[in-house]
Amino acid sequence: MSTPYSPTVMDHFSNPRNVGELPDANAVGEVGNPKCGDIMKMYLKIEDDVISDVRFQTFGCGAAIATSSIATEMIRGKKIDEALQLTNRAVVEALEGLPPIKLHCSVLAEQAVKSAISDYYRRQGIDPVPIVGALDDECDDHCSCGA
Amino acid sequence: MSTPYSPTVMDHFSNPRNVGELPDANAVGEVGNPKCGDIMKMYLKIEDDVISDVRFQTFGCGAAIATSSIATEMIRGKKIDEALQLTNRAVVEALEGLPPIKLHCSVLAEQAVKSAISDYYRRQGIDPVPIVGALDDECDDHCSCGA
Amino acid sequence: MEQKIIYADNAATTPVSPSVLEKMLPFFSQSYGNPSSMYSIARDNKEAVEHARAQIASAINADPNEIYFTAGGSESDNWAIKGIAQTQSARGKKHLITTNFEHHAVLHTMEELEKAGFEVTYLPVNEDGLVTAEQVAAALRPETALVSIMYANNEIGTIQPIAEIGELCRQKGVMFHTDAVQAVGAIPIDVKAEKIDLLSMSSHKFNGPKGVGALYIRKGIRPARLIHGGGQERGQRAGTENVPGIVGMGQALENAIETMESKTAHLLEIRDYVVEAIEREIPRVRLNGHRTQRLPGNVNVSFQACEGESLLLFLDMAGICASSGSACTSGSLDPSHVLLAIGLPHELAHGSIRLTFGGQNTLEEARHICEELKKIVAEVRRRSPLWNEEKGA
Amino acid sequence: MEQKIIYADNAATTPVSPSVLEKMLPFFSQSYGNPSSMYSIARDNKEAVEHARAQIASAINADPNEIYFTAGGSESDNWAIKGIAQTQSARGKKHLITTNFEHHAVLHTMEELEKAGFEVTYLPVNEDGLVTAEQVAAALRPETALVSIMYANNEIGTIQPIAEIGELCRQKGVMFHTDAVQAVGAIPIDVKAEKIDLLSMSSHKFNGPKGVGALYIRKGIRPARLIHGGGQERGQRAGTENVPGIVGMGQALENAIETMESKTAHLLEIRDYVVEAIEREIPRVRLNGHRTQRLPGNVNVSFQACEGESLLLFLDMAGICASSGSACTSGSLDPSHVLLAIGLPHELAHGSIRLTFGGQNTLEEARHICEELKKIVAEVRRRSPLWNEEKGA
Ligand SMILES: Cc1ncc(COP(=O)(O)O)c(C=O)c1O
Ligand SMILES: Cc1ncc(COP(=O)(O)O)c(C=O)c1O
Repeated sequence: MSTPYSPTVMDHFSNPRNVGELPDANAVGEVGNPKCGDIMKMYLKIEDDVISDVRFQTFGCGAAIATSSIATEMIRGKKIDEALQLTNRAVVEALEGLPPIKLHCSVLAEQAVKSAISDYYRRQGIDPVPIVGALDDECDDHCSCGA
Repeated sequence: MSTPYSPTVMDHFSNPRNVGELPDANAVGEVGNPKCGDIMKMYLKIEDDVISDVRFQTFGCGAAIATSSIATEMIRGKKIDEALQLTNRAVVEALEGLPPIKLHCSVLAEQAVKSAISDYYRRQGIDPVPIVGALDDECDDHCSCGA
Repeated sequence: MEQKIIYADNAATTPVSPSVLEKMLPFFSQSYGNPSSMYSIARDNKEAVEHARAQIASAINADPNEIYFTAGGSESDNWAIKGIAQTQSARGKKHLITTNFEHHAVLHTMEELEKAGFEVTYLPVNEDGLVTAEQVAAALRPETALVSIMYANNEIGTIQPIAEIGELCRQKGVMFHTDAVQAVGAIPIDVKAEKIDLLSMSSHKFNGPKGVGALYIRKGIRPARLIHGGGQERGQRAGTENVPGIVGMGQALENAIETMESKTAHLLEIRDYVVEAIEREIPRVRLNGHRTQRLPGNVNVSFQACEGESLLLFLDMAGICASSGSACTSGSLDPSHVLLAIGLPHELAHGSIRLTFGGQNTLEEARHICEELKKIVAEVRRRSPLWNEEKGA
Repeated sequence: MEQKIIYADNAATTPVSPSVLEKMLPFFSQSYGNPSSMYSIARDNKEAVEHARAQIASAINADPNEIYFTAGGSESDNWAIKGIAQTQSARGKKHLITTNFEHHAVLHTMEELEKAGFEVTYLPVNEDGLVTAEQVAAALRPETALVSIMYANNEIGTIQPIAEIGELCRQKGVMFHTDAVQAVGAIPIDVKAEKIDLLSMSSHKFNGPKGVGALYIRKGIRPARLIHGGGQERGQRAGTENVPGIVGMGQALENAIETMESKTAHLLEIRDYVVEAIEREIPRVRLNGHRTQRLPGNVNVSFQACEGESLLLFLDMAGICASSGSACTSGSLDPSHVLLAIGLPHELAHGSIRLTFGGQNTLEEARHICEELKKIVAEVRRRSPLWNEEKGA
């Protein structure tokens, strides 16, 4: 498999934005699993319904790193309900495309954001499902980058 | 199939000795058939048990032409019983070898000589079989040059 | 031997054109990465392979993802026929239709399938070397798995009514494969218009390198694999891609398509000259195959009372490369099955010569061949016991 | 990119050496005749093919007529396994033995045969990536048709006890095939001494061209054909001979044998340096495969909490070509079946890097790779949620 990543993907892979842990995060989500070869962990600091800070850590391929990175950029400073509008399609567009077999990485990024926001509600004793929707923890369907 | 014929074979193919008909032949033999792609016709003039003249005509491949040609050389001037000693092996040696799939052509040459000599005896009312041996008219076993 | 060689055996194989070789060269020692690899230097190779795939697809009006690279025409034929036979027999379809004058890559594959329990109908060709769609229609059965009929014959060059057969098969819902090894790059082919489901080709027949070919498989069709292993060729044909070979094949076919019109005119001039000259100058000859419905570069003639290997040896001494249907040159016990299929007696089949011309041949060369041939045939007949009878008759 | 490229993926493919390419060149556009033809210019090609056959035979102590040319390692594996399976099953033998960490050309062929009713025993390899003759002995049955065990593994380079397995199989009267695609040209092989019945090889793994390979078939053994058609390769493998490819393969293997001793010393120096440097400089790494019983040029390491494609992308940016067992680079849903077979957890299998060195690599390059790798692993771990846990643990 050659890696015809767009320059934007390679930019986000080489210089990922917002990498690392966020010690004072009040919302942490993790999706994927080591079996699949992709794990995304998303740390948010949410103040007054606004995502004031964000970090990620990702174990995964170039597309996984790049989708995580751009997703953090796309939700930083946004209101929760705006962040929940983030679709994997928007992530792919912002990256100027992904190889077909890597599309699921963008799904993973969307899910990581939702997982973190769910955590935020859960910490407040609010059931996240009516707000965020049910999250697919399993990645059976699109496990790994392979096609 | 490439044709790694020896120079001697090519010499006899290019300049065959004793080609043609022999109008005053008193012994004519023909072996092979058009189906197989090889026909050798041998004309002998026998005087006092000696082969005083010989000609051949051959429809066949390079090896067929060369074996006929050299066989005529090998029996010309020989006594009948000497000519009957001619073996296909001797023909092959005289030609400095033949490709394995062409070895049957040398058998055909030996048979053509024997067939002509049989004809000689037959014309005199003598059963040739005790002298010449039985001849295999069919070439089923080694039909054609192919392997 | 400082003699100039005249190569008139382009149906056997062709030289790689210098412009094609030039395109191939960087992929041996410089751009050598495995196209399936991650890194940038392999990516160029991947792109080169995909470019070649597009070149080949466009040559026959296919989509690039309908082209699968193989090691040549024989592999393509084997894959198409065994692969469809396997998948169709799973649905109870175990009948195959072909002709009795296909290339051995098709015929021997069919015979192998007969041993495995398939039934094969070998349609006879007429004395011109042609089959009809009606013959195919009459042979079709509910359990017919595949019709495989060659586009153009490799010995006598006759071109089959492929579009009619394709139309029939599509209507009846039967798979249609054509061995187009001799046709691709020589005459126009349109797999969509002609309703072809699978088509075999081989690079070295159109001035590309040896050892590479392709199988066109129409979208939606999936023959069982012949070579299992790695995920190359979208999982359908395993093996590290022969990058230089594939690049050469693509370029060679693009060249062939671009020059087809002018080359065809040139070849027709040569072919018609040669046929006319031989028929005029040499007695008792027979043109084998249809007079006009044949490949532009193909001449196949039988000379009564002559054996083909002898003719070839003399031609070779004169610096002329040709081939023959004689058993001596076929490597089998019988003379050309193609010539027997069009009804030639054994003797005439043994006495055939095939001259196949290519873009590099000139009319001057054709003239020289005819002159030499006249002398050679006379000499071979002088040696032949059959010519006596012939004269006598 | 004016950066110097360091190619450390010689197990994937190798560049054609200039001296090999030089030998091939005349056979594209000058000596292009079909080796099966009659005329003189084709005869040179026939001789060139036979010379290459002799070169290859002598490299593994076989007879030239035991060597059959193919389109590569995958075809050789498919032919050997399906061919023997077919002939042996006619005698009621429908059991096959292999290992669980073969190349896909063997494994997927075995799976295909399972669908066709064969039973296959997949011997597990130990954590070093080795099987034993005792395991084979225990798996043998009266109806065992074939044992197929690779000579050296393509990912972790471990070398199997082939002579012992060959001895056992010969004693028991069972056919023994070995996929030696990674071993030929790299380590000494003697098919007679090691009692090998069939052996697959591929030219592009030892600085020969892509798209050509060979199958050694011991005299007296006759697997069913995979590609039916013309009489090439003594009737056993149809298709116009890839003359330049065959010539290149023969020359490349002759070169490899001649330089094997000095090259091995050079590769061992590089390999041992790299393993030592990585283990010293980078925490939490694991060398995959046996430490010494492995190909001289093979290094395979897993880095905890790292994903392989990320490592490869960074290496590529640094101009270093390597490969990985990560699913992202395998084209399949799972990470390397080889690494799982030696017991690695998925995470470590995803996080592996294979560096395979060739004659053109230098110790200087190896040093540079290790320095880069240290920085790259640190950066990838900085991004990894698993490395947190790792540190915490
Ligand atoms: C061990 C092994 N077997 C078989 C093959 C297949 O060889 P090829 O790609 O030349 O068909 C390879 C290499 O890809 C290999 O490493
Ligand atoms: C009609 C036809 N089919 C198939 C083949 C086989 O092609 P290849 O020799 O490239 O395998 C040939 C040529 O040899 C051919 O002329």
